[in-house]
Amino acid sequence: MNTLIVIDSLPYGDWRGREALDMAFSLAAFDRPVTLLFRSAGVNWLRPGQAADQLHQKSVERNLSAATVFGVSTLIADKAALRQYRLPSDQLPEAACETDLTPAFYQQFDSVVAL
Amino acid sequence: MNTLIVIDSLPYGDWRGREALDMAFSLAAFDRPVTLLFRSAGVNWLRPGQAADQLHQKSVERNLSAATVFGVSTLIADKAALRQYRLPSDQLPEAACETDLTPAFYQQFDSVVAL
Amino acid sequence: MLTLHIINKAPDHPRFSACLEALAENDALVLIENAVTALVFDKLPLPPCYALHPDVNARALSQSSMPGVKMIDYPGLVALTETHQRIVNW
Amino acid sequence: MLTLHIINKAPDHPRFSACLEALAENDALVLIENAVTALVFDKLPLPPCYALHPDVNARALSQSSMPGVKMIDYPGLVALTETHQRIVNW
Amino acid sequence: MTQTTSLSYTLVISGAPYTSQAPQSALAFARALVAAGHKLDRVFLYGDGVYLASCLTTPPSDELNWTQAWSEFLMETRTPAVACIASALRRGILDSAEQTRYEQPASNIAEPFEMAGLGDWVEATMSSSRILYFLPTD
Amino acid sequence: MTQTTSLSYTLVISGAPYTSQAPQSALAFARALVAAGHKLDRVFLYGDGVYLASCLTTPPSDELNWTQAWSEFLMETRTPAVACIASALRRGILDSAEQTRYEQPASNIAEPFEMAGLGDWVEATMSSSRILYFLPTD
Repeated sequence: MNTLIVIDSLPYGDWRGREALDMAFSLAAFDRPVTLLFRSAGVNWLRPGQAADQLHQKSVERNLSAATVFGVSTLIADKAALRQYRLPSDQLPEAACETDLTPAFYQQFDSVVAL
Repeated sequence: MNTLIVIDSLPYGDWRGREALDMAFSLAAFDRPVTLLFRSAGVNWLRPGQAADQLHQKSVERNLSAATVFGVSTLIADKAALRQYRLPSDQLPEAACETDLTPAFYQQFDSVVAL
Repeated sequence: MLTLHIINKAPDHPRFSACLEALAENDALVLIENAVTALVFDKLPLPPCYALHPDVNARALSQSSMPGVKMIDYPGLVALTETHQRIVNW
Repeated sequence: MLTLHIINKAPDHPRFSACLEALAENDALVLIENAVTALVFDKLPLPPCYALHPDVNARALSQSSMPGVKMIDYPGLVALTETHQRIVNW
Repeated sequence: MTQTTSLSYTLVISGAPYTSQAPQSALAFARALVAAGHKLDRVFLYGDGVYLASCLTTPPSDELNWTQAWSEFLMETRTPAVACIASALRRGILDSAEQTRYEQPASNIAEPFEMAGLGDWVEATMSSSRILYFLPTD
Repeated sequence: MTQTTSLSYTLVISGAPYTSQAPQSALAFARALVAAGHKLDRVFLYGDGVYLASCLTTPPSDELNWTQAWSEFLMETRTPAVACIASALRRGILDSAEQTRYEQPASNIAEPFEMAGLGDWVEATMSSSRILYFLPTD
């Protein structure tokens, strides 16, 4: 049972992505295989150098850096969205890889969850 | 002080348009001039024959028919959106007219409010 | 595995196109809530799909049905979840 | 009357294009919250505008500034509301 | 349609009553599900969905009270329903245990909703035959 | 910047704390406004914005409590703040008068927020020099 958790909203504008991340961490805590997909505007979660303290929020970049520690094995970025938001591949976190979002991509997962 | 209240979300999916309509009715109740604009997906508020009882909601079509009674003088529909949602002009309520949304259109109003 | 895709977003929402891109051959697509306005949305490459009748009726779109779109009610939606083991909500 | 337009929606939100269409010559536009990602959004015809620095910083876009985009902080936004009698929030 | 096997379902609701249609669609689906002879294992409120569990919801008398409609359905069908505790605390939905723990002046969770962690959702992903998500509109 | 004339403002908040950034942006703007010597006539919570007024909001201790931050600012600056009563009742935000009227088990409005009708907003459109809307994200 391999679950794909999708984050497709921008960081800091609302709590939706954070609550999706919590789902991923919970699956990992129970040793369930989980992959995170950053789709559409969600790729902005992967941008380096976020300074959220001025918004009095915690940095989602820091939350995300805990993903592999918590056992979320793979971070995947929507390749088309990276181009759309001008985020160069070499700026992505080490754990992240790019992919084209085809039907075959989604079919690798038993379950796909996007809030 | 002429206010334009904008409804640009679909009916029934959430309460945003209803609460915008309440603002228009309140202005009218205090004898303030108010115009309603149905923009983008909001033009779907103007479609005739809505049967919302199966959703256990009140019909926004009926709410809207009270607009002129309450003193909301003008209903305006976004012409481009009518085409985009295939809503023919002859199906619009009598009180409604179409317009192109140019900067000059908005400048007729002292205040523009969209929730 | 045959997948049932259920979408509730309006056709101009970014998730709508993401959903269409994820459809595999023989997958089923159901339009519910705001997504039923895809029945009239211009220039949308809407594949054969189902639309939830109570949502279609509320939005006065029952006259707008297109070839390839089947109307279903809630029991029909339940039936689709019986025959599809994998369900993705958009 | 000179108008200050303030938008908080992402560039792929339908309201973003509606806002751009409503801009008159000499109107001012301020990007706040999610709208600051317009600084990097591909193929957007972004006119000269202001962007709210705390929102830009949080989203790590301060290196992405474009010619024609001025960074402002909250006192700067207050100052713009002083000099513009008409304000439209998008 | 002839019912061959009965399935078990978990419904996750992550849209709020007036910001989305999620609680309404989920209730219509849940009724059809039970009518078709299936088992509704549980309802899980997450994110803004937890607002559905507020017993203080007071709509005008000519509008349906979605919290009350859900409560009645859940009690009639003896279906367990939980609100994610992390989502609920942030949004001001408390049961009496959390009220006491955080020294708050009141609790406001409607019967028969209870508080639980995301572990309940993880458990559902393993044990229910189907999980459906009723999501925000936007 | 030299301040020539002092203006009066009304801020309308129609986005909820965790569904939008509206309460946060509005507070930062309000602080800057007052620091610049302007008058904040009132804060008006509308639609999902009324969720900001819940005194039961209980975020984790390492996160800012936006309801509390707003309450403190409002009291320090003696700024009137009202929640639209129609929006609030639907969303389960009650003061003690509404609790009594509707025979509800509790009230949950945070000090110093009060309930008022849309008439207060109409009044603001006539009396404040500027009105700004802090809107939902979607």
